[in-house]
Amino acid sequence: MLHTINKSPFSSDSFETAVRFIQPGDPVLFIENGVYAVEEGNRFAEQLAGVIMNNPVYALQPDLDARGISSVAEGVAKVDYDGFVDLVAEHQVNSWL
Amino acid sequence: MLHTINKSPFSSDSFETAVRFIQPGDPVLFIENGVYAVEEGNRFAEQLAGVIMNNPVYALQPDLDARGISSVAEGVAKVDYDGFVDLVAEHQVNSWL
Amino acid sequence: MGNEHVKKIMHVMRHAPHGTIYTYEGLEMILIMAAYEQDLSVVFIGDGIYALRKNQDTAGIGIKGFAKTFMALDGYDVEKLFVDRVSLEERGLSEEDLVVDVEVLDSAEIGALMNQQDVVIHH
Amino acid sequence: MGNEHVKKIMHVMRHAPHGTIYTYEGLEMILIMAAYEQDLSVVFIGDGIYALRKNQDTAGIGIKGFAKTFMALDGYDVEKLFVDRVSLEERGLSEEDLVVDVEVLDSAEIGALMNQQDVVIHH
Amino acid sequence: MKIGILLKEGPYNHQAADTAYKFAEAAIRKGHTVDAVFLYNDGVTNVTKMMDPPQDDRNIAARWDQLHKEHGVEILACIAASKRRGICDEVLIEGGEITGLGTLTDIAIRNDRLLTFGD
Amino acid sequence: MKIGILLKEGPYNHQAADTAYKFAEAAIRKGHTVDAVFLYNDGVTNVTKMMDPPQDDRNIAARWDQLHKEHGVEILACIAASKRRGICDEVLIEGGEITGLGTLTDIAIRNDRLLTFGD
Repeated sequence: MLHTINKSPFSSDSFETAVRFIQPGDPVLFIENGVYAVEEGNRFAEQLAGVIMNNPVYALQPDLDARGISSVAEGVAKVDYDGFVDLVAEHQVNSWL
Repeated sequence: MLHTINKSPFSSDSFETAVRFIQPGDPVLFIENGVYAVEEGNRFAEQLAGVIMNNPVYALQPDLDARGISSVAEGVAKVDYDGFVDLVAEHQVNSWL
Repeated sequence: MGNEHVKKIMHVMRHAPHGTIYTYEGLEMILIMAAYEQDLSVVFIGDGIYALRKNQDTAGIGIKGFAKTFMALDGYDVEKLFVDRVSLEERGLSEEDLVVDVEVLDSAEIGALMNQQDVVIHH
Repeated sequence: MGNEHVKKIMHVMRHAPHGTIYTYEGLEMILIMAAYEQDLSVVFIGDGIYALRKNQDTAGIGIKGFAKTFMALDGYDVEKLFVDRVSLEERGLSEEDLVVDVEVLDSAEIGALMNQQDVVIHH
Repeated sequence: MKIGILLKEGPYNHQAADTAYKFAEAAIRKGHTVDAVFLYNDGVTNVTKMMDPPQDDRNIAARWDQLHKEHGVEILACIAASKRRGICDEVLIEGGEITGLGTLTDIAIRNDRLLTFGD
Repeated sequence: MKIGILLKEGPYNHQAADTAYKFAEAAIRKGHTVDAVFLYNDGVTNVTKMMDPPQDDRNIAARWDQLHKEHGVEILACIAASKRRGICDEVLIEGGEITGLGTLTDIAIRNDRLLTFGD
C-alpha cells in the first residue's frame, strides 16, 4: 500500500502519526507541504532515516522545487506527477491528510 | 495582552509554539479544539502546569462542554462568551491560529 | 459474481469534533455507504478519538452534536470500530469514556488491517 | 493629532507557502496596509519562515510564486522583518537561505515586541 | 469598547464562524459596539445567500445578515479573496458588502480591538 | 487503471485542488481512465462558475470544466456538503453535477483506485 503524506512535520502530527502505522516495505510518497520532512538536516532527519531504512521513500519533485528544497536526505527518490501515477498503478493508496 | 489558542495540542504545533512567546503574567484563553490542552491527565499536563505557574489561564466553558471535558487542570478558570468579552475589554488580543 | 464485488473500505477518523466538520461529514458518508453492503470499518486515530467521548453537550456552541450517531452504526451493520491504543492513552482516556463499544488495537494491528483494504478514506 | 492615530500592527506568518494560501493572502494584506502609514511589522514563526526561502520555483505545481514579493516590502516602508531563531534552527536553515534581510530574534524578544502591539494578525 | 472582527474560515467546515458570531452576540449584549466583521481567505464564503443547510441546523449566512440588520454590524468580504472563491454580488446576502483590504485597515485603525477568528 | 478522485478542500486556499488536477492530467496522459472527481467538505466550492481569479492565475473551476469536456471526467459535488456552502445549480459550472454520497460509493466500487486529496 502506497502512503502519501502532505503536511509539514513541524506544524501537524500527520507524519509522526502515519509512521506508526506504515508497514515495513510499503512505499511512502511525500507531497505538498509534506516534502519538508525529507529535507536534509532538519529536526526530523533521524525519524526520517528510520523510515528510509524500512521503506522505499519518494518525494514529489515539483513540490520540492516549489519550496526551494535542493538537498534531500540520502535514499529519497524524486518523482514527478507521472511517477506518482505509476506508484498508484502499482499499489492501493492511503492518503494521510 | 490576551492570547487565545484554538487548536488541539496533539494535532497542531500552535500550543507549543505560542507558549514560547507568551510573556509571564499575560492571560491565556483556550477556545474551540484548543480546550483539549487543559484537560486533566493528558500528555500535555506538565507543559500546561508550566503555563499555569506564570500566567492566568482560562478555558471557554461552552467549548469544554461540547467536547465532554469535565476535569480540567487545577488553576484553569472557566469563562463563558461574556467572560471572553470581558477579557478582550481588558487586554489587546493575540489570536494564535 | 457476489463477493468479488464487495470492497473493503476503511474510514479513518483523525479530527476532533466541532472544531472542524471533517468527522461529522465523515460519519454522514459512512451512513450512506453502509447501505451498499460493502465491507466497512471505521478507525479512530489521534484526535479522532475525541469524537467518541461521552457527555458532549454542544448546546452552548450552537452546533449539532453527533456522538450518539456513532451508536447507530451498529444498526447499519457497521460493527468494526477500532481505536488506536496510543492515541487513547496519551489523551488520558479509556474505553469507559467512549459512547460505543470499540476494539482497542495496537498500531501494528491497525497498520496490518489498513493493508488489507481496497479503499482507505481519511476524514 | 498625528502620531496618536498611528497604530502598531504586527503580521505573524505561520504557514508554509503553497500548501495553503494563508501566507500569500497575508502578504497581499500587508501590501495594502503599507499604504496607510501605520507602524507595521512582520514576524516569521514556525513554517512561516519557509515562505522566505530562496530558489522557490513553482512552475511545476502551477501556482504563482511570491517569495520575491517580500523583497518589495522594503519599498513600501515595511522594514521590520523579524525571524524566530528557534524556528530557523530546527529547520536547518540560516539567514543566507532567505530572500530578504531579516532580523533574527529570540522568542523572548519577539514576545516582548508582540506585547507592544495594538493589533496582531496571524496568517 | 469598539470591536472589529476578522474571520478567516468558511462556514460549517470550521468552528471559527460560530465562535466569532457567539463572541459578537455577547459583546453586543454587554453594551459594546461590534463595528464590522471582515471576511478574508475562505471566510468570504460566509456570505452566500445560496447556503441552504438542514432545517434543524443554523443558517450561518442568514445569521450574519441578521446581525447587520439588527445591530448595524458591517459584514464585509474582501474583494480579491471573494473573486478567487466565487463570491460576487449575485450570491451576496442583502446585508453583506464586497470591499477592499483598505477597509480592513480602516477597521483596524478606528476600533479599540481587532480580533481574529480562523483555524 | 480506472481511477476515482475524492477532493476535500476548496480551490486556492489549499493545494489539494491543484495536486488532484495535476495527478488527473498525468494519469490521463499516461493512458489511464479518470472516472470521476467527487467533491466533499469544502471541496464542493471548486465548481462555482462565479470564480474570477486574477488574469495571470489559473481558473480552477474552468479547469475542472475543461477536464470534463475534453476527457469525460465526471465532476461531482456532494449535495449535502454543497447546500451547507451555497453551491447550487445557479452557480454550477456546465460540466459539473450535484449528486449524493451514493454516487461516491459507486465510484469507490467501480474503480481500481480511489485517491483522496485534502488537507
